[in-house]
Amino acid sequence: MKRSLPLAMLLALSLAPAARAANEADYKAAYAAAEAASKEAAGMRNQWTVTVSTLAAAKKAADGGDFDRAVAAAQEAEALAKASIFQATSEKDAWKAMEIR
Amino acid sequence: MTTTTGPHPTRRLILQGAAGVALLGLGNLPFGAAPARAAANDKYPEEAFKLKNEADAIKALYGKTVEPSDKVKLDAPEIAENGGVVPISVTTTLDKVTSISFFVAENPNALAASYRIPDGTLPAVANRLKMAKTTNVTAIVEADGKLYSATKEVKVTVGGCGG
Amino acid sequence: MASSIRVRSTSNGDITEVQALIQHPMDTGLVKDSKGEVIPAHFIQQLKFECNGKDVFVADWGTAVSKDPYVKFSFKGAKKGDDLKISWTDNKGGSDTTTAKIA
Amino acid sequence: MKARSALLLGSLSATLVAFALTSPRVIAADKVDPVADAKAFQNFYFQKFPDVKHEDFVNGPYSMNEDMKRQWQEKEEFPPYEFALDAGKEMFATPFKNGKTYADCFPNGGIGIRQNYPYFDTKEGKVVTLELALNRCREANGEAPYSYVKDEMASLTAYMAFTSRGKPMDIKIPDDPRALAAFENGKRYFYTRRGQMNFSCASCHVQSPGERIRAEILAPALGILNAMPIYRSEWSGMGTTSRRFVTCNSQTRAVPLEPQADEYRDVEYFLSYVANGLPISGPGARP
Repeated sequence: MKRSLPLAMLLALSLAPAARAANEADYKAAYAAAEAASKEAAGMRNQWTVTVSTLAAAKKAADGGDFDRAVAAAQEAEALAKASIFQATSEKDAWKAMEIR
Repeated sequence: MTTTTGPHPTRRLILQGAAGVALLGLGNLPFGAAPARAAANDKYPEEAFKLKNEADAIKALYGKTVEPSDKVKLDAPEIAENGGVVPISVTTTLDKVTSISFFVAENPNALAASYRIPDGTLPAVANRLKMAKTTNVTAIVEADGKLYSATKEVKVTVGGCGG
Repeated sequence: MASSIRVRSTSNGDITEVQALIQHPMDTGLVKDSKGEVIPAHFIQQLKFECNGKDVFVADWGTAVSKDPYVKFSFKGAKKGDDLKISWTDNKGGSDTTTAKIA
Repeated sequence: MKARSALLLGSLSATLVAFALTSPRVIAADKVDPVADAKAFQNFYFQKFPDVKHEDFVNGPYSMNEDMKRQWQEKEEFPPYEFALDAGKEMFATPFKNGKTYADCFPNGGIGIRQNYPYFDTKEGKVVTLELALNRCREANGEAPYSYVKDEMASLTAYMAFTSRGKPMDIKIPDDPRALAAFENGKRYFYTRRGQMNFSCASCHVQSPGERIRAEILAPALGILNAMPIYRSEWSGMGTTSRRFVTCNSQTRAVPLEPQADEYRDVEYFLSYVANGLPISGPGARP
């Protein structure tokens, strides 16, 4: 599956309503939330590669001073991390449905 | 290549020792009574291998025109299992064959391999070639000074589901 | 020294079938390694098979020949026990040679 | 809301595929019954592919597609793993600095025993794979362990697999609750969806073996480890079971675990046990 399709749709859904340009404080908060979710996903041994790369992209954008993109990327990373957590918890029992009996 | 932990006797020796091995009769002196029939010249066709386009490469290698012939049987997979290792072979019922070559049209350089078939060697070759993407593969047989060819399309793509 | 050339030559009647597998990276010079540097072209250019003092097969190879290249052909005029000499040279001046008995 | 949407996107295609599995699911009692599991697993494939000979399943994609099988047979005439095999044979006989060799670490001198790996070590209470046993043997003799995903480990396991070629897989589950738990954990891992693609091993190797994912044909899960280690044209090199698990994970965009993690050892235990009776065909050549 093309990487860009799900990400693009995801971005559209998670557009932050904030009108004014994001600043460093917004970025720090968004990044902290994303990092916490990512750590939790890793703790459940169900981290996604795209979470890690999007988190890195957020940091890179912030280092470059582009806080709008950095916040968007951090929020996206958080969404991905939460999705992987949701996946891990729901799969705890869901896997049995697939089992060959 | 392999990591250096625990020297790997065979490969290490090959990589280091290869240059040192004296090669008898290196170079392009045709020795032994090479038959008079005009085999493609003995030198490595450097130019032909550098050319991108198939028609130029054929001209550089043979300098003659080619005509397709059903006497040339080209065996190539419909869908390549992997573009890096594609088994390709050719056989022919033509007589007095002196050279067989393979061209992969869409590769960076069209000419892939060229084989000189001395008298007494059967006109058939099997080898494994690389293909950058879906492409036509052409085998050309030089028989009694004339060129005959066969062409097949091989579909090539990467494997796996994502990453 | 273990040679880079693995060869199988079997003769039945007058026809000898030869298969060879050669250990060589056959780098095209168009590929980058993990650090992003281009891996220089390193490929076998010529592979020669000689039997009873005569060339029985000569391969001129470009960069499109697979890694650890393989080739198969047959020729007439040799019998069991004859020596088949195989030698290759690559674009960096590397080379290797080996002699095998026809089975 | 955002979290769900991400998962929804990823799993949309997969859930459609899941609905294809219409056979009614009876939630089995919690008791783990490997013998029944293995029988059901094998019958699933024997019924789904009635004209594939049972022992052919170990040839993975080549048991599913004629054109691929022909390319494989042509490669098998002089297989690309030939060098790894020779290197493995030589390494296996080369003594360590202390004079011992691998033969001293393994039953029967390490020859013809691959079909019994992985086994459940009751002392350690965990599954021990062939790759783990090889590295432990090296460490016990003062040698540095090899990488689990690189050539040396692949060459060694290629040679050991070669000495067992044709022997039926023969994995035992001792009467030990921890062994049953390891088997169940392996089964859970095999059927659990992961990565943004939201695929489990079963999504590809149970629901769609024989189908194409771009250039490749999906192998059936039955006997999928019998050909390990494999020379993959894609890697233009050898790959161990560990390397295969790690790369499969990254393809579904799941961050891989470290090689020889418990989950990988258990899923290898599960997959090998349910393939009991099918011949070892390693080392293998694959796309």
